[in-house]
Amino acid sequence: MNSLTFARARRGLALLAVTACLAGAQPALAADAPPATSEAATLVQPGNNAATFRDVRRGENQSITFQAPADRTLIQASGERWRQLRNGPITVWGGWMLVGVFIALAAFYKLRGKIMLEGKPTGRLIERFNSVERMAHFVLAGCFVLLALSGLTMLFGKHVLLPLMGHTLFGWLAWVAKNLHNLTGPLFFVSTLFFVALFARDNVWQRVDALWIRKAGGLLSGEHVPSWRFNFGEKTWFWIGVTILGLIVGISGLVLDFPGLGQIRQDMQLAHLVHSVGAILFMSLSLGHIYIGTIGMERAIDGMKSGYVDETWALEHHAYWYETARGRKVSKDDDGTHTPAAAPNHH
Amino acid sequence: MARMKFLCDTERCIECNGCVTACKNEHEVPWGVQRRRVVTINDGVVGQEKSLSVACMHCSDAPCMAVCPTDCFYRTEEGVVLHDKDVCIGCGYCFYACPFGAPQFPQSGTFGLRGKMDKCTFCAGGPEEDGSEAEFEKYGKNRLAEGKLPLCAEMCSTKALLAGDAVEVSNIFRERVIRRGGKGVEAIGWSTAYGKGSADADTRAAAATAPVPEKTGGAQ
Amino acid sequence: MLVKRSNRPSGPASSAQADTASTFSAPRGLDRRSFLKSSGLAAGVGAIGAGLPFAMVRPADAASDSKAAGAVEMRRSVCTHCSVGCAIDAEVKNGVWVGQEPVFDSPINLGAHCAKGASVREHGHGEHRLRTPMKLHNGKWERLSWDAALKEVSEKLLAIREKDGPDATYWVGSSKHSNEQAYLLRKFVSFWGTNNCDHQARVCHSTTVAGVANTWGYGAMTNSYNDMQNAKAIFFIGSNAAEAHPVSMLHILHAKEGGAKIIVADPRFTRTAAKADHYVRLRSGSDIALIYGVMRHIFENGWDDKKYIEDRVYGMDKIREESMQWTADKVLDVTGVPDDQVHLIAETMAKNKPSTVVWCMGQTQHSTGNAIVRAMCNLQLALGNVGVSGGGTNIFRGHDNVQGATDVGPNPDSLPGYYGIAAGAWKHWCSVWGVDYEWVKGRYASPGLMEKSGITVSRWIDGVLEKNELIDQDSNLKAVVYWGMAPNSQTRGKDMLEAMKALELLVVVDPYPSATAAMAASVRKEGVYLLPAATQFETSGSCTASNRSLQWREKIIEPLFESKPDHTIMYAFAKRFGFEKEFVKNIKLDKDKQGWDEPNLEDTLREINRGTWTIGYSGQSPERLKLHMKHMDTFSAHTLKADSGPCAGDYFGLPWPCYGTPELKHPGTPNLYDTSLHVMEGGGNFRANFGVEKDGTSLLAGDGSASKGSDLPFGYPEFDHTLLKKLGWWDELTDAEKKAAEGKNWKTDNSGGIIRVAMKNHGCHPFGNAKARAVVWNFPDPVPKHREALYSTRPDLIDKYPTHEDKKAFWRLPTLYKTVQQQWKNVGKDFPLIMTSGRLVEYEGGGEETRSNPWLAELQQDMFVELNPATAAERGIRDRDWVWVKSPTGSQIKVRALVTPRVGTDTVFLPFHFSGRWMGQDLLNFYPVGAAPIVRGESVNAGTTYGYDVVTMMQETKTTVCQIVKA
Amino acid sequence: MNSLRHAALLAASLSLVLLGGCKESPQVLDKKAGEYQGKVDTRPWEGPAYKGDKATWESDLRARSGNQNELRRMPD
Repeated sequence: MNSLTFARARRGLALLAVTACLAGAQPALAADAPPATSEAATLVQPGNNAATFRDVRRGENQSITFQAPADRTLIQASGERWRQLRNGPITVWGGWMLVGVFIALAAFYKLRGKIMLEGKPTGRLIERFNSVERMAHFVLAGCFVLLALSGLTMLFGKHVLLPLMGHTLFGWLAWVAKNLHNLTGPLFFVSTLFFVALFARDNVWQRVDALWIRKAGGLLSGEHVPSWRFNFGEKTWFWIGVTILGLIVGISGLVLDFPGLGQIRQDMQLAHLVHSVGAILFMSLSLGHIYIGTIGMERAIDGMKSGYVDETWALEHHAYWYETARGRKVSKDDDGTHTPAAAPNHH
Repeated sequence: MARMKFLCDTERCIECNGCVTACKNEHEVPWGVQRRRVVTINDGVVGQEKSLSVACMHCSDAPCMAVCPTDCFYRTEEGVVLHDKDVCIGCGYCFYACPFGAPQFPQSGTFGLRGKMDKCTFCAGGPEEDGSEAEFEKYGKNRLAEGKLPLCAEMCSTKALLAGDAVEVSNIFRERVIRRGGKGVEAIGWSTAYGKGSADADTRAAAATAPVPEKTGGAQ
Repeated sequence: MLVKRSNRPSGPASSAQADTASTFSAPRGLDRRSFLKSSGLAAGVGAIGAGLPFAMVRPADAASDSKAAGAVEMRRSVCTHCSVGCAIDAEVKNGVWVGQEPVFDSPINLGAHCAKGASVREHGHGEHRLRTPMKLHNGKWERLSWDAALKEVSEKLLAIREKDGPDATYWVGSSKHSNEQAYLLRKFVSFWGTNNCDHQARVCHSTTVAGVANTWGYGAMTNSYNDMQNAKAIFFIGSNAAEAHPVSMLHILHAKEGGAKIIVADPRFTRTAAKADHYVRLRSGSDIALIYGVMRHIFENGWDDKKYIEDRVYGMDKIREESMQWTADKVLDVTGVPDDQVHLIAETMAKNKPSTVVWCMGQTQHSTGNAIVRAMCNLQLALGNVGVSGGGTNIFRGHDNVQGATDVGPNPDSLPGYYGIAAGAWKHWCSVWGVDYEWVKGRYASPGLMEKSGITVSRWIDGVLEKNELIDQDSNLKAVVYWGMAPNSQTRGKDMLEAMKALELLVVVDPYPSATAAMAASVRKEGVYLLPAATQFETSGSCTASNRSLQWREKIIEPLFESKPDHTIMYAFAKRFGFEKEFVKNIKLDKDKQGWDEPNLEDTLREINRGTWTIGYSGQSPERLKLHMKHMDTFSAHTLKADSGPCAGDYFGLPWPCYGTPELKHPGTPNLYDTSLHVMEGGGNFRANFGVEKDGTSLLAGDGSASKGSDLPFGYPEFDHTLLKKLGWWDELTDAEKKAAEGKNWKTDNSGGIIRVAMKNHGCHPFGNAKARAVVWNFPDPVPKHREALYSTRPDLIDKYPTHEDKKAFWRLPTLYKTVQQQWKNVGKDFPLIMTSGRLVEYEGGGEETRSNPWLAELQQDMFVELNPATAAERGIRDRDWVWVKSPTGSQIKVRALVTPRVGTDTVFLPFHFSGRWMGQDLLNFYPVGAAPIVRGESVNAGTTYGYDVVTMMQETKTTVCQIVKA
Repeated sequence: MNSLRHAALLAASLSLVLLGGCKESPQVLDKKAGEYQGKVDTRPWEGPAYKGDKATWESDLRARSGNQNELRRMPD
């Protein structure tokens, strides 16, 4: 082969290779072996970088210097996975889940209606929550609501509010929401810790809880299942909702809120996934809690509002607690077979 | 004009950081914000050390745009991905999603909360009036509107970093690669930014149909 | 490069985790808008007081009517950060430098810039500049007026002159002065009456200048950055062009892509090495052994250019003999390079001709520097590569005008143009200056001292500290004027601090005097003055790039704050010293905006033109240079030649030698000694500067080896009036020329007539046509010899290749070689690592200026030491750890560890751009308020050791020793 | 019987919903060229420098691109 044809051939090959690479395909120059890593290659350096960059393209870690992202990844692939998850399942399923829970509650309300007191209120009040407890509750609840609303704005606002409000107004709202979210977050986390410490003792397992489970709290039957200060439904909310989900959402939120502590992009992607999934579950559960605490049950809100509940309410919903509050003794081991004394005005 | 793109030729890039300071210079980018940076991989490994300059690649299917909760991004007719700082809330999602680590967040406010996101604009400013002070303050100079290309590429010490219309850029790169006998053919980041196999129909068409420049004494 | 570009906070200028996404602490926003609006008033920490007459206040009105008034003007200048000579277009609006555009037209850089060049506009901010004159009083920096400063400084200097003589002062000039300023400074110091002046070139390429000039004529880069496009093989040794001269890589990579082979030999795998075809790791300081190894292969394989050597080289046989000594095992023992690699270098260089070599401070900064560079010259001579396009010795200079400052500036052993300091030289220059020779003689302490080379900048500290009876002048140095140079670029920092303490007076004239200021203030309470000088963007003037091209800078902005251009300050002092009339005899004075007298720079260049015949600084009139700057687009980026337009036929920047008067229209010389071109087209041949005969051998070039079209097609001596008469060409001179030329030679004939007749009429080279000298018989090692560094980790090699004998009075000082080497023969036991230093791309020189530029400082926030993973592991050091680098001098510096395979296990590398920390202590409190650079770090030279080149007093920085321990 | 049908219906709708999650809905609202969210982002050639002369802008930009190709000024 004379040098001219060789040059032509090489040029042709090169053209092919460039074309392929510009179009994003894998490099076509398989003929040139990638340089060996070993000391044997110290002197020779061919110009085929295919091997060097293959890993980069896959998003695998490379020894990158300087202002590389802290994760030392030149082209990260996990961002794309995060995007798929966030924009896909989390937004779509999460959104429908919240809507679904809401509809379910509405349906339940329609079917079951408000759980009314059976007896007549006596007018005699029992202190259910002292002022510290109520403050803890409302601070936490306030934070929760702010966080939930602002969080929802950030996840779904683009699809729900933006088309209605336009970019300028929504941009402003989202900015408020984001800053509110970031500022409230740490407070929420601290409140959660305080709240858990405050109420954990009354939320431990008690034998009578088994009965509550068996009867599903009497929610459907309308039967009153005796309980201590908190029934098993409340305990579930306390442990799974406030404690576990609260801490998960709180901690993952802090990871996102204080980005300067050395976490890398991948950490934040993960934290965000955990945060948003946790928050959606938390919000779903909270809907139930809010429902039962407000429109779902007559006078349920009194305890949190004023700190005092009527004896009738106490007897019907927290019979054992009522008994003890009235100075009578109930065995801790009572599994529900003990029938509490009739309420004063019970018909 | 079809589509604006960046291309960094790793056979040429010497990590001189000229692109970085050119960008700082042109847009008065504050300390701590790196719209562009140069990275070196396999540092000190003989035969495998490569440097390249990275910034926003103005992706075809831009992940930042997809995850933005306020939809502050938009793409110009030339394919430049820009954003509106009035709508940006500084949530950082674009930074999580971006393959290239392009979005930057200057510190502002309490707790070191993120300020409005800042990134390479392909020297195309933003949605403010072209060449206005408001535009400069938020996004930097608008060189495209002055008929100029991004300063990082224009000032690149070895002409490793190329910017401009995809067809022009591809032609320059191709001519160069052919001259050096097919070495260093990778357009790093292109498949990530502009799609696998078919980033842009026009690019591919251009790459396939543009005439090969005939030169005397080329690669011999 | 993790440490190198820290993304952790360091010092007050804390940066941030670039990518953990968020907490960016921006110390001070420097945006164009707030700059325009609040101008100097918002200078933040830098502000000394609000009442200062900030030059920056003027811009305030620029913003208020940003659109209407103030059209954008373009001013063309040249980057001040390295010798490549990248052109800059500055957009100026109402006196404010608002934009920087690439100059695509420039044939040198085609618009390209490195990090430094792309950020020069920051000079228009100058936030960390010295703003007013200052003096150290009671250990505190106090502001004073220019008038008071000039008065106090000149009175003190005059008192010292009175008491101890003019030689009790030392004047450190600058390689960042324009040609005109550098030239005026040499004149200024001469009129003061001393040769005690020097500048950066001493410590960067003095060995090159001496070694190369003594080999074949001129001590400069023979070809050009552009010409390297024609090379088929490029051998870098002791050069890291990718970081030190990044834009040169535009031409080099262009060559590589066209098929040129690139070899890099270096103790460190540099960014340049990353772009090479072959990388060879050699032991620092063993260059000569490696080069001889290469030459042995060349001779053994018959790859030497025998005809070329026969016709154009003297003494190559001796070199051949010496190279035969360097057998494969010896080379391996000394350099650590196996024979196959040595062979590969030889074969690549020999079979890919023209091949060229590149060297920088990696070769020059050794106690054997002069020999190393001559060995490189000999390699190129053996291959017949000199005087050939694509060949030559491409010696990249460092600072933007270190070439020009060397050519016409403050050298202790020469007047402008390498005329030397013998009586004849003085008479020549006195006639150019229009002053009386006897008057100048009277300014000196004695005629002996007038013709005795001064102390070098590398040794001024010994001029202060050495016992008086041992120094070769009357008094020790009592006062030092640092006029545009960094103290941290000289070795033996610990001794320098002592010297600063011992001085009576220290004056610093600089836009960024702070490193000197802080060092001095840390040991003194009184007697230090700082005078704010303007940068080269605040004045005009010419500068000479490494390829010898001159470019004219336009003034971009008015001097910031109270700063004044150097030549204006010189004139102000000349007035106080009483020689202002003589100083500007042929130079017009202009008034600046504050009413100061400013020597006209065009006139100054014309005076340089009228006197500098030797190296052809005579044809570059300001008019011609300005025309070139305007019509850059007409010059080829390949040949540097303009084929059309008003500069047709010229080479860009009239690369010196541009012989004769401007009217002769010599086009400049793109490649030195190129016989394939007519002398009037930039051709030439080796210089006849060393006589016509040596030991019975003719030194004149062989027949047929004259430049193209020469009427004398053989070797001939340099032209003078007698040769002209002998040849019968005398009558071709005009009557006026005859009068001027009578009794003169081509170098001293101020009419330029001899040059005109020789070149234009007869195609002859005025400096004659001789052979290059492979053997420089007037040097200590006529045949370059490998000698171990004074501080070596190899005692066995010290026995085999010992250094020179001590010297008694060498540049006025006793200088030790053998004594030191023997005393520290076993230094390797406690200090087992070879310590070497070099450049980073973000910073320049001492770094004070570039470390004050936030756009650059952000990229490089820590001083560091590169060490091999194995070396680090042995010491329990991890990447980014703080470590102490301990030197045999007792110094220790605290720096970050950068663990990288870039260096071998026996070597560590430190960058030399840092200052502002001293042995673990931050000197921030010793800086004048607001004038501290953003990034401060330990200076590598705080830990460097004794050691000087045996010809030029170049300092040894590249091969010394240290130990590293975890801090 | 009824409950079975209900269950089937539920399963079908649930799977639809689940499948829906796998599709990314368009994230960016439609925009008119040159106009963005009420603000006019003038196209580069519509600014003060070119006043709508797209052809000149394009040729200027092309010329500018050429400056990045040193081969133009450094022929072999």
